[in-house]
Amino acid sequence: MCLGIPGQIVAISDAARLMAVAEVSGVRREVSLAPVVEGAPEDLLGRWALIHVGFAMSLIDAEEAARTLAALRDLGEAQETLEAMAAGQAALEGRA
Amino acid sequence: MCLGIPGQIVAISDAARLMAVAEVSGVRREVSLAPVVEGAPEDLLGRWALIHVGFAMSLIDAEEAARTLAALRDLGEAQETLEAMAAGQAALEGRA
Amino acid sequence: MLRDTHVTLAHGGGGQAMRDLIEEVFTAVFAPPGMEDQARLEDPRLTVPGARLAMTTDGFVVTPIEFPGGDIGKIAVCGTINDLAVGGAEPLWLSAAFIIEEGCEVALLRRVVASMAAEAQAAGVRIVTGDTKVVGRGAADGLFVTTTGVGVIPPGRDLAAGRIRPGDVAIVNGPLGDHGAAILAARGDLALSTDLRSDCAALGHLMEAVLAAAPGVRAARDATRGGLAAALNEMAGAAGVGIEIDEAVLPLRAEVRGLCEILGLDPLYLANEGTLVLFVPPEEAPAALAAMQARPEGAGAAIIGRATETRPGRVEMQTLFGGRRIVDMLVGEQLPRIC
Amino acid sequence: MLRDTHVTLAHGGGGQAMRDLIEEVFTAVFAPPGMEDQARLEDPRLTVPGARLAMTTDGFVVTPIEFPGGDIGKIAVCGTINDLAVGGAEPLWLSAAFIIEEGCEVALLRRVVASMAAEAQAAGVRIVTGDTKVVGRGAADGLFVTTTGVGVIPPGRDLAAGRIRPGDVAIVNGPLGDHGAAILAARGDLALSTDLRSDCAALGHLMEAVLAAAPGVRAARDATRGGLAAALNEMAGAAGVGIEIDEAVLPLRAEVRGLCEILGLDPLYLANEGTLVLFVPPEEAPAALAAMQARPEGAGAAIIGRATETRPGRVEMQTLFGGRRIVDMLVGEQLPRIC
Amino acid sequence: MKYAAEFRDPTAARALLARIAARAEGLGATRARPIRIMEICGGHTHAIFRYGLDRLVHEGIEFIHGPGCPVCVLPMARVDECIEIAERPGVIFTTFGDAMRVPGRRGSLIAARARGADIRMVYSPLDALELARRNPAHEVVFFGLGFETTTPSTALTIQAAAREGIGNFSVFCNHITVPEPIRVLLEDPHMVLDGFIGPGHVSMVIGIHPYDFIAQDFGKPIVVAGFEPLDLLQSVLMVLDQIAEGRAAVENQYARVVPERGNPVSLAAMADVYERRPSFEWRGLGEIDASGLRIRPAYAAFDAEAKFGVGYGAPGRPAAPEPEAEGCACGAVMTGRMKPPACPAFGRGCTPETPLGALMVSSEGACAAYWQYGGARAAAE
Amino acid sequence: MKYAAEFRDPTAARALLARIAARAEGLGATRARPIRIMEICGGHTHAIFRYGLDRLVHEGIEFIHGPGCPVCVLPMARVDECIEIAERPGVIFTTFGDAMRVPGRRGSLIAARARGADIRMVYSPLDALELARRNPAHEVVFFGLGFETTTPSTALTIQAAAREGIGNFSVFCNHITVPEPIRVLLEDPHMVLDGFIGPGHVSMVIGIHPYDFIAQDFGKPIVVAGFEPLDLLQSVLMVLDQIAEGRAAVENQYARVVPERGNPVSLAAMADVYERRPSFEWRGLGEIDASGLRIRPAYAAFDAEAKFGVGYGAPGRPAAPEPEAEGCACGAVMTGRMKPPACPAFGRGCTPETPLGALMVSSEGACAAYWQYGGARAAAE
Ligand code: SF4
Ligand code: SF4
Ligand SMILES: [Mg+2]
Ligand SMILES: [Mg+2]
Ligand SMILES: [Mg+2]
Ligand SMILES: [Mg+2]
Ligand SMILES: [Mg+2]
Ligand SMILES: [Mg+2]
Ligand SMILES: [Mg+2]
Ligand SMILES: [Mg+2]
Ligand SMILES: [Mg+2]
Ligand SMILES: [Mg+2]
Repeated sequence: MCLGIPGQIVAISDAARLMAVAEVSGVRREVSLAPVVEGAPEDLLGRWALIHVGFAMSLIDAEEAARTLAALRDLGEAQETLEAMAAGQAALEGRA
Repeated sequence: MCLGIPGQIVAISDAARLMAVAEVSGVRREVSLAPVVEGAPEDLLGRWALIHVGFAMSLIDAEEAARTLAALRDLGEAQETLEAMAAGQAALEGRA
Repeated sequence: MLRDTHVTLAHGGGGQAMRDLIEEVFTAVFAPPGMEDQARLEDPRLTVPGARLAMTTDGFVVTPIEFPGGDIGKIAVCGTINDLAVGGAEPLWLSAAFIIEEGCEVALLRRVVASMAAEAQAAGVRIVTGDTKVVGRGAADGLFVTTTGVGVIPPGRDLAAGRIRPGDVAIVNGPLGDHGAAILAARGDLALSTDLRSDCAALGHLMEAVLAAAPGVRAARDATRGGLAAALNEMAGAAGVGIEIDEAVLPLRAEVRGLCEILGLDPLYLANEGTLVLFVPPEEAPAALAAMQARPEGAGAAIIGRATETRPGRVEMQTLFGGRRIVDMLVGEQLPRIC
Repeated sequence: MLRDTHVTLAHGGGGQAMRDLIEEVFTAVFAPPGMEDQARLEDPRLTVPGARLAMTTDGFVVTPIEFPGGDIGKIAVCGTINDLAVGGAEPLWLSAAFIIEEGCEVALLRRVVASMAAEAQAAGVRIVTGDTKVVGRGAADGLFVTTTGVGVIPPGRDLAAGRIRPGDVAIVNGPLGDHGAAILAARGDLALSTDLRSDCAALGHLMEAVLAAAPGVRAARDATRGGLAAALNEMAGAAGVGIEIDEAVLPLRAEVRGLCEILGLDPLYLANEGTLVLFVPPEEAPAALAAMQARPEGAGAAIIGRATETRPGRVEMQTLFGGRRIVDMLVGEQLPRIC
Repeated sequence: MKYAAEFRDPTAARALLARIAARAEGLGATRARPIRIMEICGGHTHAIFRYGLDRLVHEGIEFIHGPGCPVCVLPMARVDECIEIAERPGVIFTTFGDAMRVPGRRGSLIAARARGADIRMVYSPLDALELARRNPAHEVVFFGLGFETTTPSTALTIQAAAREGIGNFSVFCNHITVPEPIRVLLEDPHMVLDGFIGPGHVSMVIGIHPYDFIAQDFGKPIVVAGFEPLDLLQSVLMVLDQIAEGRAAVENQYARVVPERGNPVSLAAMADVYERRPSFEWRGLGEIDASGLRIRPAYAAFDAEAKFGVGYGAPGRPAAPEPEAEGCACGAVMTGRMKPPACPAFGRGCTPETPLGALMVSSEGACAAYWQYGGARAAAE
Repeated sequence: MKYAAEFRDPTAARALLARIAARAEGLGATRARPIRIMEICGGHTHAIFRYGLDRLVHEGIEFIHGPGCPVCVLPMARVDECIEIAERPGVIFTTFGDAMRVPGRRGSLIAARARGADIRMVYSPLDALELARRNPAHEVVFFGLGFETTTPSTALTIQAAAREGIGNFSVFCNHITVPEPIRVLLEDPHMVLDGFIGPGHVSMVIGIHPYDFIAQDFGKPIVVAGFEPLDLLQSVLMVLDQIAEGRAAVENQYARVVPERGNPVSLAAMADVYERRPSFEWRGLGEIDASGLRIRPAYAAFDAEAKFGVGYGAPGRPAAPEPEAEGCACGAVMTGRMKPPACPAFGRGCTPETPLGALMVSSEGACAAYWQYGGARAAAE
């Protein structure tokens, strides 16, 4: 399933071999930064990456994530308004 | 302790490789006849040999064994006579 | 006198070495009554008219032998106490049989034995008889412990899965999957590290407290191997009811969730060693929940669902996302899914 | 439905495969009472005033799993019955916990289980609860079985090694070392073949017959690991008496002698699985011996020695050759001596 | 869990479901004449069932479960070869847990382990390499399995082994690529698909352009999607939008993870270590041209096929692909022509305990997912 | 048991004991000034204690237990080398059970097995060779241990391996010879021995003439004896007869098994496979010239010392023999100058469970035999 999971780079364990510690909900695992490192490995501390089979395969683009989420949130808010309206309507009808 | 034990050759298991079955009190084990075979392995069927670490190391010389035993038996009989005499003597003395 | 630092086959051979091992490592700590081949026991509760004797056994094979939150000895005592307790029995006596791999550290054995003795004492149970066997290197995985428990079920008490009725409320005493997740991480072959600890605990006192507060408890199970899913399926099958649980209220630690995401596992199937699920009539549910929450081993207790009339024998879950799915028995072993 | 011919880890994983294995292989044959996590038991003998409960456990790890004269299941049932019986207890119930190595044949499990059920039935004992665990290939040696027995000691009965007095007569129920010798040969790594069969047998009925004929029996032990030597040393130590046995009257099969000669072993240290040694006051010795000899599992019974006042705690043997030697506990394991 | 929990919000889901329903209605989709969207990736299939999306979306939307589970499509012959290698004395055979249950002619890796082969589950090819460092007297073989998502990790591991000169490590390479089977599906005259959900984790490596042919050559919309339920629903909506607007394009719903051109380091490592095989067998689909990778001769020292003389080209290896098991309808299910419960074997001869076909093997196979989450049995009741 | 039980008849024993007593009296032997007869062989030591002969013979006869237990005299360094070999990956190390408990500097083979080494007990070197046939991926090493009785079996096994071309079998050779240490004992100025019981099973291979020097050069009687109690008593009597008659000859009590010139096949195999080492270390006795055998270069492929680079001449091997353990009196006991219970360590620091010296290691060691059969403790009570 190409199981990939967002994890945060919390430590550099072996800079020469580009190895770091990634954390997912408190679970830590050593991963290779090879696919995502460009400058010094330390620069990635605190960054989130998509972790797959022990490699940080892709850095997560926080802005893109926020953009997608914002769109979804807008949808959700619109939906809540709709639902509230529907509930109000139903209540009115029930009272009638 | 160079544990060696008299066993009887009861079967030839692999004539080409000089392997036979030796039996000690009903316990059977494959042994090599290499040290003791001269003619055909089958000639040794029924013979007794000194068995050590899976080899028939020496054929037992039945005549020599009988000779040693006879000497020991003679000693034993002499001893029994002596013991009987001693017992008789003791009995006589006890009665006295 | 036992001089060896590691167990050898001699310690299982029936000779002096074995006697030394047994006397110094085991009986010195367990202090069983007498030194005959069998313990000889009496308890007034057993002779009360209508009382029944309860007996259960489990083998324990956990790897690693010591892990965050416990060790094989602690599980061996707790697991068997729990199997008695979930039937409403008051645990009285345990036996403990050890199968030890040649090369096992004597110091490890001492730690395991101390852990068993402490756990038994805390639970008010005596380890009355035992056995040790030593097998050659490679013929066992360090140490296996089999415990058997004998307890007494007071007259009139009858917990049984078959008694669960539609409408009964399902309660667990704490977070799910801690043991399975902690063990998986502790094993090290997946190189995952966490702060998780096994939930390993004896639940005899908890069960007594719940039964005092909610005498109508229908049935209880400890959700060990196969996790909550196995316990619920077994109960649904035995009672001929459906069971519905709600994903949103399942108590789950963040790290257990994380580990499951990383390895493609389902926490409903992770093993527990100190987690029970019980069914109570709805009117007693608040009392049962409160009685649990009043004890440390029930601090995380939660109502997680209920028995239903629909789909007898089936367990279903309302997903967080608003869908429904069947929670079946595990097929085969749960394997990490990665690629 | 169980389709596999070999056990895999899935059969221990807590899911459907495990349920199938347990139901089809174990509970279908043992037919335990109920399917809760613990057996719930009653027996009128337990509530007789003065009756005591006896409890004992043993792990069984024999290699090979099946051997001439028995299998691990038969020993697991007989051994635990015997540990109850030698204390004067009437065996009532057994638990059985299986630790199974991945790859174990299901057909082998079925044979072992059938053998246990048959042996238990013949002995009048019920297997009331059990457990199965599966461990990875290489983490166990095929199959381990741990049984725990519960029995009842009738009021007034008190067999204990500490009760042996100087002058008491030592009796064994049959030839020594058959099990140890048969197993050694059956293992095959020394490439020895014999017609020997293990003496594996349940001795509950034998003990009842002896106790009926000779109620003054002081103590009994089954001479398992460590052989007759271990049992006698243990008894001499507990009673503070000397024990003297006579090599000339020890029941020993020719093949056991032969195997011991070949491998430099001492038959006094070979294991038995259906051989007990008991001490009776001299006046009851003929009755005890006759009661044994009247049963098939005591047909080879013999008086082998007696307790003495001299050298308390020490076991000595009058040798065939007229000398005397100390029969000590085994030091370490008994290893073949060859070179 | 950051970047995961946020994408599971039920309120947003309801909104997406409402928009999807509206679009479906607008397009005239009905249960009898649905819009068929293939999620290519097994991970997506799994998420659809785990969250019950198939039952939540408008009844005019039908999910067709594609061939994107590398475990499901692994052919018998390759499993047999795994076991052949694993049973060699001195070999430690390492694999992801996913592959343990896949049946070969001589049973699965689980069965081989039960027979005594030293087979270990690892989380990463790096763990296999570490085993090789620690067991110099053994040959450690890693079962390289997976699509483009996983392929770079194996390539990077082989490069590391070569750099360190580790002589007792090799990879049994079964890496396959996503675009080729999609082309095969699209070329099928019985093709019934209206659009695709693209595997986001594959695109995080290869980017989105390898799918251009789907839109350009076959005129079908494709949206590269993330794995959370909102990702999937949003992607479904994006596909429907394209259909409604008469467009066919490659769109990227998963921009937080997927760069348009993929990951250059991973692509370089793959190009360095692997070359395309002329063809590779897929369970249920047969041989597909240029759909598999093999290790280049320069890295032959790390190629288990070369080291052990097994695999394509080995003497005695049957040339033709394994025929599908009798009564197995995997091909029809995988190409969207049949739903799993319609297969005559489903739940009878074929269950996750005793899988007959590819799609029952992995929990990401469509049939297994139907089974596990009760879609089928609940429907049957 | 034929050829065994007959030689255990108590009546004949009483007769022999009476004759021995008469001879001892005639020679004026007393407990304080005994006639000291060394049984060279550990098998004889064992039989003496098993049947209680030491307590049955006239008090003027004292058995001195010689160095003829190959297990007792195995030096620490060789045990260490066994373990070094056994711990190599891929090695199956095979040995007679006898050697399992002998302590080296890193503990015994039992301890090494408990630490994980693959060490197996066999009954015959042929069984080790069979293991090699069945485990072609492993190197099977046989621990060749013993005197001339056992040496031919190892030689014949090596010849068989060479004939069959079995490449994964080798022998770690520790075979030693009986005559050389006897000469060392006899050359000792503190020597107190009056005669010898010769090891019958050694002579069944080498015949009786290798002992000629004992009679001819040192004027001591020696009788080659069988292993049953009557054999031993008869041999004692024959030694006493020689003393009484003022003779010193090599006599053969064990003619049913021992041919005067030994076994030609065995002698030829030994000559083919082995050559003498310049010297070899004996525990408790130190280095003895020409007392050990090694595998000839022609059979180097079967020589574990050559294959693994261990043993005499290996880099880093200490040249000097191991000093005796602190407080150990084995040298004095083995040369007949001290009885085991007189050793300050006996039963205190040194027991069969935790042997300090060589003679407590094997149940054929004098100290172990004293301990096991209670001679010492019974005497102490
Ligand atoms: S049910 Fe089995 S045989 Fe049928 S399509 Fe699914 S996997 Fe293939
Ligand atoms: S008691 Fe121990 S130290 Fe003393 S001589 Fe005997 S073996 Fe050596
Ligand atoms: Mg239980
Ligand atoms: Mg349990
Ligand atoms: Mg339970
Ligand atoms: Mg026991
Ligand atoms: Mg819990
Ligand atoms: Mg017991
Ligand atoms: Mg027992
Ligand atoms: Mg017992
Ligand atoms: Mg259980
Ligand atoms: Mg018997």
